[in-house]
Amino acid sequence: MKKRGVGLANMWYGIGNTGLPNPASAYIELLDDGTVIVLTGCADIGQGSTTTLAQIAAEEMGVDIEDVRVVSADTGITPDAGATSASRQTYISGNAVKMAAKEAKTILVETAARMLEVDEDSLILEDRKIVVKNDKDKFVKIKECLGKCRAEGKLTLGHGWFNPDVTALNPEDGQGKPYATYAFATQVAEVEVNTETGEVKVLKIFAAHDVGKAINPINVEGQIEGGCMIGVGFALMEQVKVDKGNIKTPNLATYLIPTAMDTPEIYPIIVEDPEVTGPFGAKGVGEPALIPTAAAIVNAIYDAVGVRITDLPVTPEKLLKEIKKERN
Amino acid sequence: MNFEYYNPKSMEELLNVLDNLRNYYFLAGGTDIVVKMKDKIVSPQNIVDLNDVQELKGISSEEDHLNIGPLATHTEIEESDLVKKYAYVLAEAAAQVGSPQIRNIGTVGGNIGNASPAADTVPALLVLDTTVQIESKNHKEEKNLLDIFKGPGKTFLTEGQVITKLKVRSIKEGEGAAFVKMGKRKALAISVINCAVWLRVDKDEIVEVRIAFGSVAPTPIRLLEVEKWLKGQKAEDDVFKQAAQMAQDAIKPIDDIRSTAEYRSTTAASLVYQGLKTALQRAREEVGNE
Amino acid sequence: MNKKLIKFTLNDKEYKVEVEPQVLLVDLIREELGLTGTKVGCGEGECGACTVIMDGKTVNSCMVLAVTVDGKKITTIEGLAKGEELHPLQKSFVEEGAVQCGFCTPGMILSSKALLDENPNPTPEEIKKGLSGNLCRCTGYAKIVKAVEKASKELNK
Amino acid sequence: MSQLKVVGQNVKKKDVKEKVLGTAIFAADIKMDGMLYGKTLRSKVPHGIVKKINVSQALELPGVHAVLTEQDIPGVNKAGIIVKDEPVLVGIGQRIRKIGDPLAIVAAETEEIAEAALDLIEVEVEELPAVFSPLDAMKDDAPKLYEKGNIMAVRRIVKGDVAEAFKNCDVIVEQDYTTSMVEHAYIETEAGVAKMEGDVVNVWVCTQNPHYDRKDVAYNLNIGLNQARIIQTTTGGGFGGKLDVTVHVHVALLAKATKRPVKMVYSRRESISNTVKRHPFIMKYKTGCDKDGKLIAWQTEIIGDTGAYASYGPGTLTRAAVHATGPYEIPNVKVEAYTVYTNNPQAGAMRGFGVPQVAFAHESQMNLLAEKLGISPLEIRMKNAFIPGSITATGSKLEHSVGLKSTMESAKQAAEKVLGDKF
Repeated sequence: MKKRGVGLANMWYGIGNTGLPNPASAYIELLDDGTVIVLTGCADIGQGSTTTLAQIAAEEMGVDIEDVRVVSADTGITPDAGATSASRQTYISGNAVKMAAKEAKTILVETAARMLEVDEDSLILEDRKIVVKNDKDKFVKIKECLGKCRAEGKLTLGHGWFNPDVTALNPEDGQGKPYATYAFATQVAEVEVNTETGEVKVLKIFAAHDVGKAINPINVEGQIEGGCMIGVGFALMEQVKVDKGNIKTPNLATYLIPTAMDTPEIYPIIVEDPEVTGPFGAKGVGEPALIPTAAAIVNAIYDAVGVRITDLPVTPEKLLKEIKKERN
Repeated sequence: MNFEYYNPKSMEELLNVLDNLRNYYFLAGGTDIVVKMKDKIVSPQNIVDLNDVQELKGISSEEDHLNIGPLATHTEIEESDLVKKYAYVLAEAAAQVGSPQIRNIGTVGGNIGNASPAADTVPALLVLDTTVQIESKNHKEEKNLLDIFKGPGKTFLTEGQVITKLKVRSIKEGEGAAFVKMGKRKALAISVINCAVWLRVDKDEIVEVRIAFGSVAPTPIRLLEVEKWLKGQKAEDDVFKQAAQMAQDAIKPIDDIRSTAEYRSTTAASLVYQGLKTALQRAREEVGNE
Repeated sequence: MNKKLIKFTLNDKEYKVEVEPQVLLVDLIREELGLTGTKVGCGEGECGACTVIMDGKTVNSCMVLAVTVDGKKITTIEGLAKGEELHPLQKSFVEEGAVQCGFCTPGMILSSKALLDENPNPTPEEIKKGLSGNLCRCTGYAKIVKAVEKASKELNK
Repeated sequence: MSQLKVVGQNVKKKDVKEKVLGTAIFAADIKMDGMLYGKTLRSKVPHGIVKKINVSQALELPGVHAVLTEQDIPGVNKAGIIVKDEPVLVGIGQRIRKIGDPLAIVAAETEEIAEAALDLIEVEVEELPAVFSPLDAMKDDAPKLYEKGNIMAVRRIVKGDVAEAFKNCDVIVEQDYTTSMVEHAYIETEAGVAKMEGDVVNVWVCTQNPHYDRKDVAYNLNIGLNQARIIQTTTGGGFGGKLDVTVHVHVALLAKATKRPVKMVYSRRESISNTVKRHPFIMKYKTGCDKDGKLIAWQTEIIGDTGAYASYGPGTLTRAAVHATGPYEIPNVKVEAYTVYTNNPQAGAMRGFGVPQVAFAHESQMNLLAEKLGISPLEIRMKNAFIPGSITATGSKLEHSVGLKSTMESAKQAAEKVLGDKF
């Protein structure tokens, strides 16, 4: 017989290393033609940090995304941005890039203010222009302004670094401020359990994540969907089997991860509760995406068949045994 | 990997090559042998590539059976109109093998030759009472498929012999069949246990039945005792449940990396029950409705 | 070693090469011919990163001996775009966010292409089945399935 | 604030075109003139002392350009993210702590020759008793992997008085939980190429942290940090598994020794067998609340098997401890988290970093409590959820951006739209 159930789980996740300094830095250069180079140590491993950082730079500099080139993760060229881990790069490197951009544009704004004969405070950068906030017809193109800067012998460079505001944890009682900000999430899973075989099929996952601000919504969704599937694997099938220190599952035929056919329908939901210290309000999403998934699935299995598994993964063998016990 | 490579272009050439060669492995789809060579599980001196021997290919029908070339790929079987009509249980099993890429080159003959206890197509072939034609240079014989498996990875075929044809009994009116598989995930999964069922009914009576299992013994097996008991019984739920229990008692599976003996025993009953039910339902439909 | 001369078509170009019989198709493509878009993720036919299309069907090139492709037609990821213009599948993978690390991407796109060539209007379930031999650890597959749906619409226009 | 123009947009990934064209260069795709191929000889025993390593036969094999052992390392012969406890190569007289510990590295003209050379290296190891369960490893009489013992680190978090508080609870649930060891299974295995340029060693490698790798390469080669250049290649997934050094120092040593570019690509088996994993956890949970479902006391003990070397172990267990209570405000909390060495494969960082394990436990506890109270799982969470102003177990005040109630509402609404009323 097939029985369905629904389960819910929450999570929280501190962004950045726990109670440790973990700074990141970045350089920015605004070139003569109005294009931008960002130098950052931040390693993009597919999650899309290069793109996110480019968006932050473009927004801050008032240029188009196409105008920004990010050179990343080369210790011969780029400054240290720390690890791509702890869901920290959007928040920490994002802030570093934003600060670098801010510094690079100060010369520009100062020059433009003189060109337009207005206060520096009245200017904003957008659409490759330096614009008077309350009178958008009044502007100077960034490229023209750069010409003026160069004529005056001024370069437009910026450096930024950011270290989250944390304190070390007291070794005795663990008290302290381990993170500057936290991501939060709730996931709901619907499962179908075959009570004759113990097989679990995850049908749907509703994954709501508070990311502060989604710099790139489609990439945030991608993180959520991918995370959920690592969570499904963690919940139902993944297990490195070790016998006396020897791994018995050394290939992808014995260590199984979910295939396309194992995927449920995933509904990523972006919640934006802005983080005031984050770049444009952003926090992080990489790791949070998978954290509540297994718990939601286990709770859904309980809802379906009244059996609570406390040892992951929930293999059909394990579940069927418990279902039978429950029956007797 | 270090071997001599032979690719005969005809059956005659193939049989000549085999007649003179020792310590060789066949190359059909290669999905098994190439990996085994890479991992140094086997190190053959010679590889005989069968892919250019046209006589080993193709699917055709005769009055009461299909002739399937051992080099037919799982995809060809899955998509063949003849198989879908007269041996649909085999098409279902072939569709469950590995992944599209593996089905595209992996062959039914290879699936037999590897003698994997977990092969998906074999139980389906067994319940369709498949006969294999085996040839060597001066000899040709036919054997029931069940009689060629010796143990895990081993067949009774000797050097010089090659499977040249599968004769697969067609499913006729009043007959139905089903294939059920348990894997650890929905694709790219080697069977934890698989089961094929075929039966013929006359009104409410089971006239004939065949049940085969994979992954519960050193070779794919038939449940001859259970089949015997079922013969003449009424085709109804209670009987199927009893048969399922008998099947569970009849098999002696083991623990391995994929699952436990206990789990295989328990689910065997469920598979047989499910298989019988589905097969019956299909027997009562018209042939070719699948 | 007894090298064998093989002739085959790769991305619409004729090739004649001498190969030792133990050379794998993936090594021929990557090492000898320098087309590194075809990836090796497991070497055992489990991940699909090395997928190429051979005579219209996808195969894991890590399990195919190069010597056996004599007379066959092979397509790798490098054979899809026409100059600067991306294939509709490549375009939809870009637009739908179906690419993260990119390592499975060439194989995914080729499996998608073979699927759409045979079945121009697949359902999401058929797409999942068509891609079931290609593992992806980053995306959770959702956006990949969407990208294939989108390309199918584009190709049917 | 003016309207955002680029932030918040579905901008196409900067590197995506190369990836769909197949022209993105991953480390394994790199080919250089004169490039050699590296392979690693590894321990087959989980615990022992190396007595002998004889490389002379391997060196004589035609096509072999270098066979290096611990004696050939000019620098510290140490790696490790948090604690430098991991040998780059285990030398004679030194200790093997897991199956797969590297003993020698070879550079040769082809991968096949390099592999053949590995077979020619003679190794003798005196085996030592080994320990594979963290619970056993914590016992006084367990075989010790390190002089200071097998308990690598203990993290304690104490808020209020749990012992006293449990007396006042109306409902208490106690339950143990365990989780499995998990593999990252990125589709790209570890790979890198090193090449000397003047006195600088360049290493092209898939990595999550080039600046960290630089230190391990420089300190082991005994060169300045400015002489080690790490260039991240397009990286085929990481999930925490590409934070530790794998091929990095080995290719750099071989490139320096041979004065030729050297490439190493791990096979899938080598990758799964030898790189870090998600920590398997053993967790004890005791949770109590009042009759309204308000959490009063929370006690958790976590034991994480970090295997032979620390990697990110202490960081993982610290994070797990901090997150052990879930996103709920509780006046009385006691958490103890142990990072324990065993002769198992080493565990390190993996996406979630100890939190997926504790989330499984704390979210099971919440449901158990709700059931005992006869309220819904959502209700008990709503009652205890962090809000702005909440104080965590480490005593920090959450000031802003605490969207938990919103995520609960949003998930509920989305699920109800599809599934109907389930809450």
